[in-house]
Amino acid sequence: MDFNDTAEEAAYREKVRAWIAENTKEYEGQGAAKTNEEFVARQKSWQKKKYDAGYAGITWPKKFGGQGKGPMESIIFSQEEGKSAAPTGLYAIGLGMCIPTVFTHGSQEVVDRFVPVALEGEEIWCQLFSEPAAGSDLAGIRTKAEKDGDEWVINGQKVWTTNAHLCDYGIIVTRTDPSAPKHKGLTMFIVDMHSEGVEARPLKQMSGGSDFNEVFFDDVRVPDAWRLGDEGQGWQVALTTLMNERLAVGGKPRYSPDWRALLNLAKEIETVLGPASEQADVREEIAKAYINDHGVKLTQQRALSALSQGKTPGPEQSISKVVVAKQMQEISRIALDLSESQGFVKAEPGSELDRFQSSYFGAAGLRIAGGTDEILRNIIAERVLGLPGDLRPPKDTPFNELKPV
Amino acid sequence: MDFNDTAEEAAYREKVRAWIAENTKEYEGQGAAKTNEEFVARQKSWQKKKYDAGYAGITWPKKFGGQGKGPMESIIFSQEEGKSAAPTGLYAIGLGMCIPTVFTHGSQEVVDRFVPVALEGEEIWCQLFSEPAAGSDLAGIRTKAEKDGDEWVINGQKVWTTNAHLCDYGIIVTRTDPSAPKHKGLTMFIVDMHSEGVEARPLKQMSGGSDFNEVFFDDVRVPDAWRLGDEGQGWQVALTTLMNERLAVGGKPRYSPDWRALLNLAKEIETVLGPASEQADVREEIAKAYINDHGVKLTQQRALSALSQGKTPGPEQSISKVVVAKQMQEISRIALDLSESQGFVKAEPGSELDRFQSSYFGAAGLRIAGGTDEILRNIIAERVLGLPGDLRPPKDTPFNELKPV
Amino acid sequence: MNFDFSDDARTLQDQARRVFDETAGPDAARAVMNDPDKHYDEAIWKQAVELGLTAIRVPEEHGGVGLGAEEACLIAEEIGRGLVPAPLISTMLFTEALLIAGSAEQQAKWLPGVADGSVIGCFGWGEGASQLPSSMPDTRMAKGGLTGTKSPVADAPIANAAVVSYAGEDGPALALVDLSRDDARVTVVETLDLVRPHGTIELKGVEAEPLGTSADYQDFLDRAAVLLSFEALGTQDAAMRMAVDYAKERVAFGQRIGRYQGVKHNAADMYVKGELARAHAMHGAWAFQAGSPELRQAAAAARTASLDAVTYTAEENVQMHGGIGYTWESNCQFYYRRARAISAMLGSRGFWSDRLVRSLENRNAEAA
Amino acid sequence: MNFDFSDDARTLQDQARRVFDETAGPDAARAVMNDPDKHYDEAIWKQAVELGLTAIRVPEEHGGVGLGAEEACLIAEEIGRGLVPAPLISTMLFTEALLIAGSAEQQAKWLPGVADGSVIGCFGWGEGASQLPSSMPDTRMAKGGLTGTKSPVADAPIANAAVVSYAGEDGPALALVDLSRDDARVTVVETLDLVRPHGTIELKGVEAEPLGTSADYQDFLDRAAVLLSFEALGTQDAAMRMAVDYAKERVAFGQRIGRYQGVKHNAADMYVKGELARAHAMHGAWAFQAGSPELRQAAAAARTASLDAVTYTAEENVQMHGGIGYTWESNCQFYYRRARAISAMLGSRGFWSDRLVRSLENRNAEAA
Repeated sequence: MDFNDTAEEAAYREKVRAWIAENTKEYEGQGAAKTNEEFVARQKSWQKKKYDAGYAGITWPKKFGGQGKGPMESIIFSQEEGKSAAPTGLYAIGLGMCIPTVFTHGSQEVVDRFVPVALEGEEIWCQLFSEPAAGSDLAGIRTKAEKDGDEWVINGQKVWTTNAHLCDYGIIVTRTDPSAPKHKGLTMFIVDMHSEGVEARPLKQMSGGSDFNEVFFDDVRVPDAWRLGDEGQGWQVALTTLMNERLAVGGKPRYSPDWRALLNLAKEIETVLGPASEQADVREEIAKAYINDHGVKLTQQRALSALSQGKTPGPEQSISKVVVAKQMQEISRIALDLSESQGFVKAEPGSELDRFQSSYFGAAGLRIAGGTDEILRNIIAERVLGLPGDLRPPKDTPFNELKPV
Repeated sequence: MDFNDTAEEAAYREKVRAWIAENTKEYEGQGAAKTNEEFVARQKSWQKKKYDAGYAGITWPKKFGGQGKGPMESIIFSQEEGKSAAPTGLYAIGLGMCIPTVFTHGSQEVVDRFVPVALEGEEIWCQLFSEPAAGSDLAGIRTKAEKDGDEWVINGQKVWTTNAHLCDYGIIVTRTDPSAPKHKGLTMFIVDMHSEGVEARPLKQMSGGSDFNEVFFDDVRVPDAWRLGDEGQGWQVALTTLMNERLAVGGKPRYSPDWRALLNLAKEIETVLGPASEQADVREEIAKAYINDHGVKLTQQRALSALSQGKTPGPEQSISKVVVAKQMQEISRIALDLSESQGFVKAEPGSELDRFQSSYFGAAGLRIAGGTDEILRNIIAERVLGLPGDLRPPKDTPFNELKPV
Repeated sequence: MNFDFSDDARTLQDQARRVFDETAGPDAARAVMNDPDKHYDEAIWKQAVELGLTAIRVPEEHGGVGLGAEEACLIAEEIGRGLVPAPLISTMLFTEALLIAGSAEQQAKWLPGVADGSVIGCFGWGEGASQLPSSMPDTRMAKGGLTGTKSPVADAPIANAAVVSYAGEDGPALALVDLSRDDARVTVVETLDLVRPHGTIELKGVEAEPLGTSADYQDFLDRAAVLLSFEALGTQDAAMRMAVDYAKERVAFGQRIGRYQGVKHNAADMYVKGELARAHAMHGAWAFQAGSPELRQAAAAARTASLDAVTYTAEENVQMHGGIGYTWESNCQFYYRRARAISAMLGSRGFWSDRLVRSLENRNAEAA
Repeated sequence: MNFDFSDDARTLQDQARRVFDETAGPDAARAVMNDPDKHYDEAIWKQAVELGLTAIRVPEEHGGVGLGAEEACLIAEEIGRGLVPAPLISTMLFTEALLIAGSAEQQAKWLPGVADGSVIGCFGWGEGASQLPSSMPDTRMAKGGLTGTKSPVADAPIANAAVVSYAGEDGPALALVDLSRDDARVTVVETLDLVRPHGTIELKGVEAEPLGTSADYQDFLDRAAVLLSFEALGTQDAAMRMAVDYAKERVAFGQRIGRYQGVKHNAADMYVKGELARAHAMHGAWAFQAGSPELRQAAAAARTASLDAVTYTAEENVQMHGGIGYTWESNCQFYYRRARAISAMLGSRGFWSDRLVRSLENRNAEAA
């Protein structure tokens, strides 16, 4: 057991740290981007640099333009990148989830057309899965694709699409055979987000922010050549994407306050008995926050160790989000309560209190996004502990004859 | 809104208080009974006195020997009885649940034979419902009754029967038609607990106590005249019994410690920061205990008010046990933790710590008895809030063709 | 024993509920939120005044109907249920302060206006981070002039007068300030609740009258806690109904989500927390009405339990709705935000659970 | 980075598990419980000694195999999983105390016996209600004689020697007592755990040797906390498996109860608590092994999280079994009782969560 880098890991870290330091100078001291164009331009320039220097697609197979390295290298790069001024985020979904699906299930032609350009950062991708009536139950989607000669015509609505308004292409799950059972009538495609009939509208959240979009499809045409996997195999293809998602998500949002933030806040709050940080109930909450937050971090390190030894980390990873989101809501509420009436007044942007206020709203969303607490508990119980699934209506009923009970 | 007795209530209270004071003198200062015989003899003598004085079956219709009074009188009597030295408890199930079922569903003959003797206290009753494979799912019972001329022959096993070893008669749910659907093949009977083939064995609990029995039936014969309700109507009859149970249970066991016990314990525990009762985390637990315990008490008073105004208290009553049992487990664990290593040493019988230790074990049972926390939450969600039932296998399958999924 | 509200009180409650069902609710709240110039819905305020809701506690001699705590509590519940975007709760608290501690002159000056709707009142205790309702405020009185800053004060931007806490001789006490005075400066302050307006009242030697003793202040806290508990219960019940209704309709994996125990048990927990809080709040209403010494503990229990119930329900209402519940368009946000507002109105959970235990200790010591 | 146990350590763990699977477990625990004359299972003790389990941490020069913390932790986990009715954990703690703080002579005197199984050791810190592992004990040393009462001490009735805490010069410290001395009086004390024997050690000027400094005592607490966390995790995992197995088979309302989300989510919560605790315990094992200054916080986090996990799981295991789980015949009671024993062994949850925050504060202050 050893928390430190091995000699090879240390050497790799040294190398990337130097390269990142050198190449992120131009981003230092830049404020937040003022326009979408500026935001995209910065991200593109950084992705291009990584691509040119051989730091894009670190774990991808070499034949798809990747570096063919292990997860540990990828993590080391991300850690160092995270400490720098590098503008990141826009490619997480495209390169983390969409393109791996494309190179796993797309034709050679499609791979040649899309993968290198995406890795270089020239084209930005989004994932079009959730629908208003199909969130947790992804296989319940209704967006239709109908064949018309060599093309497919897509009609329907997607929702919770990250950055759809900035994207060039997306991968979309559609229903191509409504008379087949639910999981068997689905097909996945690549769709050009600039096509006629595609409209992305920002979706305002409870928090006031708009990190997601609704995307409407009105007679949008895609060539059959852009199909991912066989007709009717959309569910299997989507699972590939989601498998990659599971590895990508789970951590705590960067802005979310941890035990240290609560400790610091409590130290400043004077009570009749001295600082709030000395009170047993507050200390208990600080301890809980550490146990949850740091426990999740350690659990992720366990998974990473397994990965780097060539083992597959199990759905044990699912514990991450179920712990983190609720913890974030609790710690934020506690901080607001401790701050008494001041906790209710809209805080100075960027202040500690502001982080707690944002997190109190953000957490309500995080408990839902990417699988609700309830779905994640089901996954743990069924896949890890082997408990039987919820009793459900028959699986082989044609989708268009399903009647909810 | 008025928490005080009305003039009539006050007068009734005055009257029963005086009578109880006069008539319980002989029980004062008696220790716990040393033998079963002594225990039963005391209880019988008290029940007989109540019967003779017109205080037995206070809410029962007069035609069954009751007093035909309202629930408020009954509660007032119980409150005053509870403050006295009166030996109570043995008749709670028989007169609270069994005999009301007998006089609602039994033939005139059966009513004449059993009801007055039971009310006088001469014969003691138990309720034979649960089975090893049928707890929450009562309709899943397997104890068979087969017709043989004018008699029925019972074979099977019951469990969790209170005081079976002291009882003279019981009401029993049996399966008389295994080829009918689950809820339709049941029939209820009166059974003589002294019959040949009945064996009651004490069932030792995790706590070490033995408050319940397992009861085995081996070719036990009961006359058809002792049937309660029609053949195949056992489920409906059992519901009458359970409805009475719902009114009877739900409170906190008398021995269970409340907020006051935790406060007193914490006051005696010295920490570096003064008494534990001054620490914010302990105070929070005391507050929680008060809110739960006293909240349940107040909720019961609301139900009682409704009852006494001729309204039916709803399944709102179900909140009682779901709150009380868990609260009892928590408060006990917290008290044991606060007592540190001493909380782990078997305490002096009768001490405050002993109550917490017993309650820590008792609570684990209370969370299950008379409906688990899970079943009670289902009841609240379905009957009070109107949510749909759990998805279940088809209801009309014959019992003997049911295959668990 | 009769542990239930009187039929008269229930009838009044039903009237209020019918009116608010039609005019208030999340849609009315959204309209106020969306209009930056609108601090409240004047039509609803007028309607409530016509219904006599501001007059219920005002004695007949001052133009009111002189009803008791029961009626006030049930009206507070309906205001909470309807997220009513009008300064009714604030005015109720203002009224109670005058009833407990106001002199005959003070009552005669302000209460008729409350009853006829021409006076909007508000109440302010907060002064900054970590202050509790029992802390000695920084706001001081000297030579009839009050100096200090009270913030956030609900409805201050639209109120004619304020009752505020200040440093009395032997503890915090109440003072009455006419907000129409030129030197009483009220500025709008943005809070997490986007519907109910809040303000900062800045006082620099502003003429103000003391309102009773510091004991009166403590009694006022108890009454305010009971009223706010009923508001919280109304809000909690509305959020729970919203969640339950959705769970009956939303389908996932072929069945209505309300069939899943994961959802069902969550709904049951909402109900259990709500009923426990309701029992304590009713106890508080009785003690308030009867002038019982149990009021201190009943009020603290009601406040603690009702904050737990409304907070839990507001949070889990979003959760039960899934993604749609997290959108701006969903009404979930109103309950989520209002739960914070109710908490900020009078000291948060920790203060009240501690006050509860203190009063239990006193009771225990007396019993011993 | 490699955040996993070595293959060698895992192999040793597998061996121990195989042996305990056959010989220990609830049945063996029940046999000891049912026999009033039996304090432990001597056959299992012998087998464990033969397997080298008492020798793993003993240096080779004293007849042991001189392995590290990783191995000790994994063995502790198996002891917990098997509810092993033999004084292995006590002897492990005794060994660690000697390793941290024992002089060359003390080690030479006792460790060979530990390695060959002829010495059973125990550790006692408790003295009465409300005392914490960090409190100054009443037990005092004067002129080489120790006076005081330590109780309850796990395995004291069968131990040859004890390490106990006493009032050192600048805080609690450890002392070593030979229990075979006539004047060291050990009486059996009944506890909530009916399997593991506990005793009261009464000392009236009994000759005893100081064992290191009070700093050593604090380090010892950390190591003991890590070892006991692994014991707790083993016990927790066994209880969880028992619950899950039952949920897969028990049928109610026509389906296996494991299908209900009410049951399923409860099982998931057991797992989540267990995994969080495991991550912290592994962090503790690493810090123990590496001699890292992070040990203080890692040990406290491991202890707090593992007590939460084992307590929750032991309680909910009964609940998931329903009525049958509450019977004497069910094995649920062993886990329910053992969770209390593990807690009593070294100060309960509150002490450790406070110690965790104290160490986080120190770390935070250093970072600033």
